[in-house]
Amino acid sequence: MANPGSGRKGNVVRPSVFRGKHRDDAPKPILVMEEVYKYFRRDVPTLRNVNLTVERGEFVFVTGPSGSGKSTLLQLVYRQHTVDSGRILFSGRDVSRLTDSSIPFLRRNLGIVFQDFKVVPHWTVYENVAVSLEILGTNARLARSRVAEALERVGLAGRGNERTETLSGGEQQRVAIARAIVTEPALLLADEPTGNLDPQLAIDILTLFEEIHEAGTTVLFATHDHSLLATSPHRLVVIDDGRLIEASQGLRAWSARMQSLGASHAS
Amino acid sequence: MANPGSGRKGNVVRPSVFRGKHRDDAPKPILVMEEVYKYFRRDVPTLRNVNLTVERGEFVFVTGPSGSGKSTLLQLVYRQHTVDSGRILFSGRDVSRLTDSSIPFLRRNLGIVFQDFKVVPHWTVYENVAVSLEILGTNARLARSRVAEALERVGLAGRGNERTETLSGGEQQRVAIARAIVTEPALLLADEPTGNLDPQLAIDILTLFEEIHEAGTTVLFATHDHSLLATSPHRLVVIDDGRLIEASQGLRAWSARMQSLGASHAS
Amino acid sequence: MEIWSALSRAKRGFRDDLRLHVVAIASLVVAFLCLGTALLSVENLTRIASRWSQTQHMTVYLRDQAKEADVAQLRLVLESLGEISKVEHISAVRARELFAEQTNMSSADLAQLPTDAFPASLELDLADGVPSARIEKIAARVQRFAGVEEVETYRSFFGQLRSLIDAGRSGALLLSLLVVVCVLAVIGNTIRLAVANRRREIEVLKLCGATDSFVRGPFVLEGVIQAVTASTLAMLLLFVAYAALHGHVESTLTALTGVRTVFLNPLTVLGTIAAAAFVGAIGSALSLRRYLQV
Amino acid sequence: MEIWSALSRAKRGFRDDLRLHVVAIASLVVAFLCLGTALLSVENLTRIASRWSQTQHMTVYLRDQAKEADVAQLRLVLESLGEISKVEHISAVRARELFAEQTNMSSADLAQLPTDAFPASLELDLADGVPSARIEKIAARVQRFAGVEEVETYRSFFGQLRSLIDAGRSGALLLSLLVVVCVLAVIGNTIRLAVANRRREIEVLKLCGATDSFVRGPFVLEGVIQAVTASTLAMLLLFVAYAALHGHVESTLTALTGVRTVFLNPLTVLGTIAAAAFVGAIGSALSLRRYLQV
Ligand SMILES: Nc1ncnc2c1ncn2[C@@H]1O[C@H](COP(=O)(O)OP(=O)(O)OP(=O)(O)O)[C@@H](O)[C@H]1O
Ligand SMILES: Nc1ncnc2c1ncn2[C@@H]1O[C@H](COP(=O)(O)OP(=O)(O)OP(=O)(O)O)[C@@H](O)[C@H]1O
Ligand SMILES: [Mg+2]
Ligand SMILES: [Mg+2]
Repeated sequence: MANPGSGRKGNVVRPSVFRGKHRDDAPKPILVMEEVYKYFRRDVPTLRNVNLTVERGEFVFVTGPSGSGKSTLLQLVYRQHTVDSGRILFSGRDVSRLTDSSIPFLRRNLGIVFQDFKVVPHWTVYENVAVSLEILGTNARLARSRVAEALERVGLAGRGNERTETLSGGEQQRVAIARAIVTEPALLLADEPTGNLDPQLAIDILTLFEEIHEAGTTVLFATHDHSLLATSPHRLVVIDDGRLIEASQGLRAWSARMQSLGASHAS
Repeated sequence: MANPGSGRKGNVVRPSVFRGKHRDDAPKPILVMEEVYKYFRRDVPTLRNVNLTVERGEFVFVTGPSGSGKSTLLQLVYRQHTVDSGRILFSGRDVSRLTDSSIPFLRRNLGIVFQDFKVVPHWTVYENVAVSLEILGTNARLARSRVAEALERVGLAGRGNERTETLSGGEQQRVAIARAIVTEPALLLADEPTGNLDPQLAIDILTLFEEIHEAGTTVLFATHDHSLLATSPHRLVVIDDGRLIEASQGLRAWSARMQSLGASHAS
Repeated sequence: MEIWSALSRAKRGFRDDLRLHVVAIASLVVAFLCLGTALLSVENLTRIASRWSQTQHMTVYLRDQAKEADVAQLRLVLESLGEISKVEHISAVRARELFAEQTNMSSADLAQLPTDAFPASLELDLADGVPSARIEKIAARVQRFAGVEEVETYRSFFGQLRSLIDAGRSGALLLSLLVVVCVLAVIGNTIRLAVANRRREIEVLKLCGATDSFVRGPFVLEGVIQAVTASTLAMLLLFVAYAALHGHVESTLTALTGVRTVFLNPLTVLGTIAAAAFVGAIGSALSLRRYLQV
Repeated sequence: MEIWSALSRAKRGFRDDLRLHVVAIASLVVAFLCLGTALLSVENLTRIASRWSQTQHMTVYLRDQAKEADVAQLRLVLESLGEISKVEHISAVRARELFAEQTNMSSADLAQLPTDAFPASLELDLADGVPSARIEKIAARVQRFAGVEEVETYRSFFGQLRSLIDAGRSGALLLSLLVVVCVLAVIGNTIRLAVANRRREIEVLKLCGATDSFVRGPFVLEGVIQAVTASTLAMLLLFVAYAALHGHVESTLTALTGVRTVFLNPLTVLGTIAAAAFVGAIGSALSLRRYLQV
């Protein structure tokens, strides 16, 4: 199951653009950012000179203070925004040079957990999760069993028929997670997926992401939650003041740095 | 400044219903819940037999697993929902027996940070914070200075003119906090106000709430964040399986209990 | 105080969704233009109806044996009546000729008709505004003169004509009503759209302790402003169109109907605008109800 | 496959906002009813116009010195022409009488008019459908006969009458156009409302990798379904109203205009419904554009 192109994806329609091209030379990284700059205001770049290479099958934490650009980084990958300079390669393809009509095919290879969930409040839980399979054209029977499985994995088994707006904050967040994982994407982008969950559930969800990672999916996990970072052995990158810092020396060194930064921030 | 009715509230219009009545006997609790039951599904109560007394000037943490009913508890106070049995007294008045037309006057005495922020995306940051003063009829000049002050306290000084939807998750959460505190309410209800903030900023916000609390405001703070609970000396109540448990024996005992509960939950 | 807040929030609403408001006003202008056209038709048809209902005619059929003197005397009497504006004598021969002209009948066929089918007659034109009761009285009196066979007052024909014009008028009225419903629907939908777009805003206001009237204020104002702007624009456009077309067709129209066309009277125009404002306000207030339950 | 998904999502859309859709369809029914009424007026006015344009008249004024024989010969010639359905001779005296009748002039005043103001004439009724070129040709030929002073073809009068009816018809057409614009506005706004209400849904679909056409599918379907339902209902209602009113006014109307009223022809009805479907689809697709930029 180490190859994300294999497995249960028989019913998943993926355009050849994003598949197979690099099957032979599997070590080619799934995501490469080269000298990425993003300006929302003319003078202050939100991201400056970001270089990041994520290999196939890696698990990368992204952290940093509020407003540092974590969400922006992920949004650049799924073309919610475009880079102002530099380039982003997904499976070797330059994301910022995709035409409008091929963006959907990029997104079908991604599983995205949005920071603000982006669930449809008046849909049922089932509909909210099934929508990403529906887009892929998965047949209804298979979709039903996979949605049920995904809901069970996030601890919402049997709640498929409730209207999503009646769920608690944490439950809605888990619906968003279920929607992202149900398609078994090649790359999972999770933006603060445990912000509304209690510590135990947060660890459960992290464990879930790790299981999915084991099965071959690459994971980019943006979070503030230091207790998650502390317990996991994964690679960690930190965004601060728009710059990306590789915390390869381990969490502790970075954490110390954070504390001092935080103290100056609070002044 | 111990009396929330005094201080800078000269411009705040508060109906006599919620003010003064108990000025003489100040020790009367600001919030009392008596045998509160709330059913969203016929068979399983979301809250069962909840009894809680919050004295004027107290700081109370509410915690519990995802979906346990923390938000529901707060929503019952500001009459988003009504109790199914039992009663809730705010300043001695039964909240569930208020007429529709007096609910606004109840809410004007509260500062509410919603779990999903409830900011208006196409308004500017300034407009989102000023709205609660506008409702109170505060004059424009005073409003400007108080909004500026509130924004500074949450670390968003000088960002009043940005459209709120362009802010990061954590920044939007801080806009919601600024809106809740700008009116200097008698009771502050904060539902997971640090879910999207980095640890340092979370502590800063907690400190802010503690300052406001010092100035005489009663605070009800629902959170998952155990690091916040660990560092604060405040009273802690736990909701689990719809029941409210007073964690008077200290955090540690409860935390141990949580761990075992969490383990069984994850099975 | 509250009105100022409502005004400034209404301004903010226009600013935030200018395009929507422009579309809304444009469609309202069209709707009001339809309404104005329908009202204009009703007004002018009413005038034609009242004019035509006054033009009346009566025929006094004479006996074959009627003496010349009797007829002359009757003529004199009739001409002396204020209600009768003109008297014409049609001989039996002329009546037969006229019938032939009207029916396009061959003279052979005509010859086969009995002679008493074409009696001589006096054709009377009645003055304007003679009530039908008076006409019946005159008819009854004339009936008693020597030489008079029968008096025809054409009640049924004029009744028919009047009912036709009435039908036209009520058609136009029905159309106006339809248009009013359409205007209501357009206003209603526009406001629903504006309200639905600002659901979040309303929710926030309510949760921060705003009263229903505080929330409603700017929406009602926006509804009124839209409706008044649109109806005023529509009335102006209608007047321009009326003035432009008027010169072209007025003379022919007057010749045919005997009535000069007029534009809507100023009271109707003002009334329409006022009604629009009212509907705009009520429509807004009603559309909000659903979202105020927070 | 995709069409089924679109259908099931459209069904979900109707389910989620049933009330909105009912309101939308209701206002569309009203709009289409207006359109149908306008079309009906245009159709019937057109028929009256074409009928009246065929009824024509010509007058041949005779010289005072015209010989009886010449006139009789001319009459014979004219009567032999297929284009002329009837010939009537009006003597100078009768012409004076007729004028007096028409103008209500006193005989004293009448006596002062010059004798040559009232020439004898032949009044010709023309058969239906004679082209005006042919009429002019006849007029030119008649002109050359002995005893003919002048030939009047009433081009200007019939021209005027036709232009009046044309004005009425183009008024009704203009109204139809207005109504079409109104219908477009109502459909447009309704769809915008539906789309704005489902902004979040569209955003989610786009972010999960749906193509624009996948997102558009159910909205276009909903637009078509609404427009077709509404226009069909409106046509049915219009027919019921027509059938109900028809009996009451038909006879008078026919007597006055010489034309039987008809309902819209089936092709027009089908065309309207098809156009509605088209507009519904295009309107939906266009309203979506703004929200597809995610
Ligand atoms: N569309 C936008 N237009 C303008 N500014 C934007 C936009 N999106 C983000 N920003 C700004 O860019 C900065 C980084 O935003 P981003 O959402 O990436 O932060 P973040 O690291 O995700 O923060 P948080 O932890 O609070 O979610 C913020 O200051 C925000 O105001
Ligand atoms: N309006 C509603 N209708 C039906 N069920 C509801 C409604 N609101 C809440 N619930 C249910 O009540 C339970 C408690 O919800 P609540 O939002 O109070 O949880 P919470 O403790 O705030 O959880 P979280 O930490 O995830 O925000 C949930 O299971 C939720 O599905
Ligand atoms: Mg973010
Ligand atoms: Mg909650």
